[in-house]
Amino acid sequence: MTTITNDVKFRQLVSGLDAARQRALAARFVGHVLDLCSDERVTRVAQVAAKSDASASELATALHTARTAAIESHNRCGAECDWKDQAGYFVARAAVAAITPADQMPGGPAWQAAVSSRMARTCESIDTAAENAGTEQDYQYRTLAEFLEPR
Amino acid sequence: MTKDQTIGEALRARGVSRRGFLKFCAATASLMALPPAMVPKIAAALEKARRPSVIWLSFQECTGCTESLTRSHSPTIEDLIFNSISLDYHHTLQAASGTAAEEDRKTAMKENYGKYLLVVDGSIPVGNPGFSTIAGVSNMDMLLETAAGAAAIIAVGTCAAFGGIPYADPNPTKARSVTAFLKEYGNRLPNTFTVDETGQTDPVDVTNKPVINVSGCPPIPVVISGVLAHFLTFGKLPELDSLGRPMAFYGKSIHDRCYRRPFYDKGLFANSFDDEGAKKGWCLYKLGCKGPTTYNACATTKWNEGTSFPIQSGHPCLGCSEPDFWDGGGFYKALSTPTGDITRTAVYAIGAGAAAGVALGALNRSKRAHMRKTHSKVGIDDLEKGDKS
Amino acid sequence: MSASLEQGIHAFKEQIDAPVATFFSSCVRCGLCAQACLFYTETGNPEYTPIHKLEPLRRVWKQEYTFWGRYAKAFGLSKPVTDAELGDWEKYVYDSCTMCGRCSMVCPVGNDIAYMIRRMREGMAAAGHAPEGLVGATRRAITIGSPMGVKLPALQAQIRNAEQESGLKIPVDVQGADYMVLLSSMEIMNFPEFISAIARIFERANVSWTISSEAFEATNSGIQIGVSELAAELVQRVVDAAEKLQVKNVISPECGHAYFAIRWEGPNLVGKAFNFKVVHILELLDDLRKQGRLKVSSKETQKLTYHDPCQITRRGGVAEQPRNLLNMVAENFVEMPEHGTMNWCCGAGGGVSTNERADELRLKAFKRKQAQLNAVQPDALVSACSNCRIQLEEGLEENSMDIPVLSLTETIAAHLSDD
Amino acid sequence: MTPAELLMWVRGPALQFATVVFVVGVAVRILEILLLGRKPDLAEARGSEVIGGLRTIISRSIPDRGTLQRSSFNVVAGYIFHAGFFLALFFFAPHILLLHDVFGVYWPSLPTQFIDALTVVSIITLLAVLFHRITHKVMRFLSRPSDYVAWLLTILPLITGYLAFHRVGLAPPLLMALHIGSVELLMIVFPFTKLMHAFTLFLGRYYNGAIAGRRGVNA
Repeated sequence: MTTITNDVKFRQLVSGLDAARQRALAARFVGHVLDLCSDERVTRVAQVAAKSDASASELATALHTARTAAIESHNRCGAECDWKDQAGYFVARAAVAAITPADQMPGGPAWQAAVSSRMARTCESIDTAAENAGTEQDYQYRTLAEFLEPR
Repeated sequence: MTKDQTIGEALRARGVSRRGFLKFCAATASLMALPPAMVPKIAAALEKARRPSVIWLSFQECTGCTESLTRSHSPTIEDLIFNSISLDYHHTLQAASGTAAEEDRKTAMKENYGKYLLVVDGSIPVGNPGFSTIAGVSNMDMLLETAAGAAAIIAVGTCAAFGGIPYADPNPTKARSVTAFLKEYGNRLPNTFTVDETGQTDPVDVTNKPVINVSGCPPIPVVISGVLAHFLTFGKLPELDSLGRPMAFYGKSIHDRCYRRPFYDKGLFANSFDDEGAKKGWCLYKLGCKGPTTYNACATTKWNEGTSFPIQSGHPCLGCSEPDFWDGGGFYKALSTPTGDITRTAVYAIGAGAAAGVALGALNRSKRAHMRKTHSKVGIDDLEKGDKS
Repeated sequence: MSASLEQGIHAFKEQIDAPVATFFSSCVRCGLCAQACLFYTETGNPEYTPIHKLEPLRRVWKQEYTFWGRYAKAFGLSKPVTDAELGDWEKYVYDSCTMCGRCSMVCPVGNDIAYMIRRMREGMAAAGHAPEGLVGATRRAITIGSPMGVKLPALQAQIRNAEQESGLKIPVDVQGADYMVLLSSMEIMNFPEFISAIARIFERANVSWTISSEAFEATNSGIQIGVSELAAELVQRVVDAAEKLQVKNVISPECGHAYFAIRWEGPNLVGKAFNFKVVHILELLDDLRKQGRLKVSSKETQKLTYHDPCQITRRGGVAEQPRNLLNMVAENFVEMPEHGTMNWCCGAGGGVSTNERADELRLKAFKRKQAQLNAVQPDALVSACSNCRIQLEEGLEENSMDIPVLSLTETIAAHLSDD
Repeated sequence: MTPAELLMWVRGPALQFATVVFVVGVAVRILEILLLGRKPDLAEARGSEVIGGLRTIISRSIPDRGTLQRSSFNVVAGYIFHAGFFLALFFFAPHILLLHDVFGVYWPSLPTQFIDALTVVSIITLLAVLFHRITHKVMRFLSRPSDYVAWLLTILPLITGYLAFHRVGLAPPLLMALHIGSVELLMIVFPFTKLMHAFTLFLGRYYNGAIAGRRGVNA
């Protein structure tokens, strides 16, 4: 099983996948950080992303819901920041990335979902001051590795 | 020429042909802006009109009006009129003098009581009866006395019409125009009133005696003859404007009829009396021409039998047929320009304004400096009002 | 001493200067400024006419600084400014004004109304009539260092994240660097990709830069609320950090009022000229482009248009740089009608977005931007202010317009050439 | 008081009084403004304040396309009656004569029929401007009594000037007196109303342009 140790390789492998597989992989990334987001709409979007046989219209509506959820969870500029909410915002953004058609998402849905998920985890670390640097990244590397060579 | 001849007889006696007479009536009709159809009517009326008795009283005047009206080189229209009227009293022209002259006047008044025309030139000083008298009789009394029997009064010249030069500021003699005098003293009894001599039985209130103002300093000769002809033909006064002047002659302003008007419209003006503009006959507005606000017939009828008129000879119109033209702020300054020295005033005002401005500005600065000095720092806790819960 | 009417009037009197007096003397009440203000055009409410928002300040000027006004006041003929009136005026001076300066560009007699609103807020705040949201944000900015309460650990976490993502080291507290980068809280929280974007750009263009751990906050809610002392304190922190690190330039990030606060108001607030230059990120990127140190290997193909943040373009003077950069990185860049220095505001600047009471009005004002966008129908909208981006995203979402809003810097970073 | 005497009074003492009030008033107002001064700007300049300021004094006379579209009436009507008022004031022959009396300078005049027509157009435009101020919700909302006073004082000289030129209605000296009197009224009230913008707009535009010019923006 190939082990991935740095982002350059990780990004290479991920963007090499076709749209459907990227969406499936992205869904797993989002799934891992789903607990950080209290908005159940995002959960539903993650499920649709995970469904390999999801219809185009299903995906489109899910994308719309995801976008609305992401924007609604914006932190008000100048308002007291709540990193827990902010984590939820990044999970929603990860869901948006996962569900967006490959050609419209620069860098590819999987990679963007990965990035947003890591940011969600960072927000959690800021909120709880827990030391979890790199944990999300390692999970993503392992997930990719398993994804490429299923046992 | 005897007194009871008609005008027609008098003219024929002087060898004026029927055609000449008709030509005169046509000219008068056109002057009076009457339709040509009126010519035969004027001719018939003048033919049999008795020569009117005219009493000419000269009060505070310079005899300029008489000079202008009686000047005639060739047998002109004025000449025919003057010879066709019986000028019973004119102390400059009549041969008689002293008490004899006064006798003539009294007899003319008695004989033509109610029908004679009273021509007045010169203003009437009311400051003191002694300022201007004729044969010991003050102008005031003489006017009151003579006006009683007059059919109408013709105030000839700006002095009689509006007060003229005697009336000009400061008006030492308290001169009055005929109209003003009558309005003020019309119902007074002349001191010279004697019941029987003049056939007057009781004093006549002359306040509302009809007056025609033939203003101008002097007025245009043909205007007087036009007015007389109109009176003889129609037996009543011609149409008058708001200042009592015959509309036919004073209806239009010089400016409206001025031959230099196109230059005014194009903005071409003479800036001095001998500059290029003046030589080219441009508009004299900048040299104080009062044409725009002066009503008279100079620009059309012109003077000296149509030879010229002031503007044509290169001099701005003085506005002599208008009231108070002497006090118009200077003949060589346009009527619309300031009379005083505005520039000097403006300069003083700038000085005063600057001083006041600097003072008030300094006040502003010190007030704001004080505000900034007593500025109390606004900290983070000073953003809520004390009472705000 | 707590806020009060006297404090407010006192502050008004301090703020009157020759320009303010000139402007109040010149206004002929022609209403042209209303036609230039999106809060009027989108609501049709004449009360939002810009010059009307200054009415209390005008009366203070008239009663205190003109002979005729003082005279009338002495005889009780003038209408004094009351606390209730200042309360009413909150919705004009704060809720419906972003200080975008568009009215100042159209006034036929040259009145700089935004200049006066900024001064009037000094009195409003001192009188205790600043909106709650802004007061909170300013308190956090002064006490914690960021209007949103972003502390250093949060920044450090985002920096670690950016380092992972870009694979580059983010220099913090590097003595003697050429450029000290400031970040707005919104970027640190909502758009952390900005940090990795500038890291990769600066690395490719080998720019020596750093972030100061003592003064990383770019925003300045002091100038938004209208309290110069607090604004000065915030600026002083940046000056101290810059002088301590002996940097030659301070970079103002993709934030509108932050640039205005440090670049144009900064020196006047702290009372002395800076011994470093203040550069907007777009100015630096354009300089790098000119020097050939910033090259892209690919271009955006989708149809792009650019929203000029008011404090950066109209009131900041950074107008051509974004165009030069966009022409470099986009194949199909089209301008919106009435762009550049005459651009319409997004509706959220000048503290309006921080003011909850103004939410409904803010989204209604967005309709003006919607009209501009409808005229161009872009595939994506690029801008250079994170607060604008939030407002634009919310506005587009509200009107179900599916247009992604991109940061110009991040877009450039995405197309950086690898050689 | 006969019309001639009224005219003499209006050309004499009244004009002196009006000149004093006007000049002192304007001087005081301008100095009250200027002496408040402006703090020097310490921010490093990108462009020149002076060039920016002078440039805006001219450029602000040209409305931007958006303003022209949204407030075309204000712009067009404004230009017409201002142009009409100033052309009549500075290029009508008798006015040039008057100004020569005060400033001692001559310049060519425009044909009177042109000025006459222009005055009529200006009067009609000013009436339309009043209608617009009353009916347009923003302008009605903003308007104060002094706006209507200023409007009246602006239209009166044009109307009385037209009548005085054509000498219709009343005796010419009276018409002339009314015309000069209406100008004096305008001069007396001038420093106390928005008419001051005739002077302060240059200062205002300069400040606007300078503030923006320093930042490299053409205001």
